[in-house]
Amino acid sequence: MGVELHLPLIPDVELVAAKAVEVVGRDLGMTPEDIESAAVATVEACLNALEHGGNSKILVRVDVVEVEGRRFLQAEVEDHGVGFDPRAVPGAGASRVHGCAAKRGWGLTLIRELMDEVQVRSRPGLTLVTMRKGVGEGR
Amino acid sequence: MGVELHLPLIPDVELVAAKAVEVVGRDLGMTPEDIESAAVATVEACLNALEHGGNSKILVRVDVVEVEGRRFLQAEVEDHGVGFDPRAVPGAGASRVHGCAAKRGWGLTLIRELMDEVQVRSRPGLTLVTMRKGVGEGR
Amino acid sequence: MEQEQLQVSTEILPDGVGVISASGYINNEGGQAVADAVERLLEEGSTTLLVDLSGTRIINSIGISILLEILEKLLDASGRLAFCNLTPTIAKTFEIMGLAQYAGIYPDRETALGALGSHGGA
Amino acid sequence: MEQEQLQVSTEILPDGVGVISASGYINNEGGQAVADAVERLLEEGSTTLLVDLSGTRIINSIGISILLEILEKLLDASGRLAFCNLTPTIAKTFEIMGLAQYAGIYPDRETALGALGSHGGA
Ligand SMILES: Nc1ncnc2c1ncn2[C@@H]1O[C@H](COP(=O)(O)OP(=O)(O)O)[C@@H](O)[C@H]1O
Ligand SMILES: Nc1ncnc2c1ncn2[C@@H]1O[C@H](COP(=O)(O)OP(=O)(O)O)[C@@H](O)[C@H]1O
Repeated sequence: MGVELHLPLIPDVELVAAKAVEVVGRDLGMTPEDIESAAVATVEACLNALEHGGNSKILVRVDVVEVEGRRFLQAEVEDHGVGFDPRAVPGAGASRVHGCAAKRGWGLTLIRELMDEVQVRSRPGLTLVTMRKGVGEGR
Repeated sequence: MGVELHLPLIPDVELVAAKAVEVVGRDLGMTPEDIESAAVATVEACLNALEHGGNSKILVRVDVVEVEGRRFLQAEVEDHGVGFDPRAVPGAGASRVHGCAAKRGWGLTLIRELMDEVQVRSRPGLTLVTMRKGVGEGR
Repeated sequence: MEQEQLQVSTEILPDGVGVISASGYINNEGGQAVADAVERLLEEGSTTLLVDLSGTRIINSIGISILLEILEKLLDASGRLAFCNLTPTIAKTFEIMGLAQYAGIYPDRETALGALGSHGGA
Repeated sequence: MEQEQLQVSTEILPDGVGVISASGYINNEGGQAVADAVERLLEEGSTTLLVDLSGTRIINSIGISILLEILEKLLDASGRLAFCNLTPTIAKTFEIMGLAQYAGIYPDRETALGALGSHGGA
């Protein structure tokens, strides 16, 4: 019985997904910090999906799942764009402000750092990012 | 290309719909006041749908529509509960604080006052509230 | 983010006026939190009360109904209630629901306190 | 409601430190608004700057990238940049993205101003 959102490409529409994460997270009794981390990660996944998803709406699902006896808030972001090879994306390394600073390319890195479990599946026409944040545990 | 939300009955989930109205209204260049009015009306419609919608999710769509050359933000809230006869609902009259004050029953009245056009269609299994707020006009 | 979670704080001014600042979503819980603050101030002897809603952008009819109930209770105790810093939409909702008939609505805190004081404070 | 729309205000303290208060969503526009404020203060001769993010709960990597760019520009002008009142998640994001390596991160405004002052102000 989660929340399901179909979002078109309009400015700040990712905030609707952030609000859904917040509402579900609060209902689960998560800490404000964990809720915020999950919201920021979800925002990043939405921005990628909106940027690369072509003209079709993106789909966001926010649910509670139980995996091996542990409860997670799960956010899934799905787009129907060209897709990509997640293994071919270089992790954004230590940032260097001077010289060749990595100014972009932080989305997936942030998602992995802010969430507990992340899975990226992608092929042409279907990219699905599944992110989980444990309920009732600090990081 | 509007926003579509499927919302389960969890506390404050109506805020996700309010955020969708806010994002779409801002994209349309509506005034903060008109956006807020549309958001509060949408919240009321969601609360009714969540309260009377049985166990199934409610559906919220936020779109831009053009009617007779005029643009509107349109919010639709749909539930699949028992339904009701909208004409049989007495308009909440002038509130009387002492005596038989109307403490509840304000939802539909507020929706009608805050939006420019409201249509309520209901039969067992399908209630659809369609609300429109003009773009680019104060009230 | 968490900005819609209601936050309520209270103080009693030197002239006895009780001020309740509430920001966030005034739903049933939010309305109840304001009502609880009113009760506390009443118990402390403050019967002239001002609710400052700066920071509140979104409300629902259930929350406002709870404010109507507490207003009734306050009037029964010969008290007075005023509101300030309402958004236009919230002010309109207060009008529609009749709250504005029994409680003063002022643009800001200074105006409200001036009006409450000049008509006899606590 | 509108609480996520970025609001930026600036002031220059008597000792020359420029303070930028930003609340709302730091996306590309929000990051640009902060960057513009930094530029304005630089032009006014303030090279020691503090960005106070109380009221900001949500950010994105594009907005933070813009802050990284402006930081680079400020360092080139031999200036200094500090941040205060970050939520834990925003602080963590600043760490990950390397902003924390080049800018001081302080819990609140007092601590930040103390640290900036003691290492030489404007
Ligand atoms: N949903 C997606 N569809 C297609 N390509 C994607 C998607 N998400 C990420 N990518 C690819 O992975 C790269 C890195 O993404 P990310 O780490 O989020 O950084 P950024 O989007 O800031 O460049 C992107 O530049 C893009 O090429
Ligand atoms: N979505 C709905 N499904 C079924 N009945 C509804 C629905 N919306 C409203 N109603 C009926 O109309 C009545 C009046 O609704 P409303 O004006 O919103 O006031 P309230 O919900 O506060 O009682 C409700 O009490 C309910 O009986």
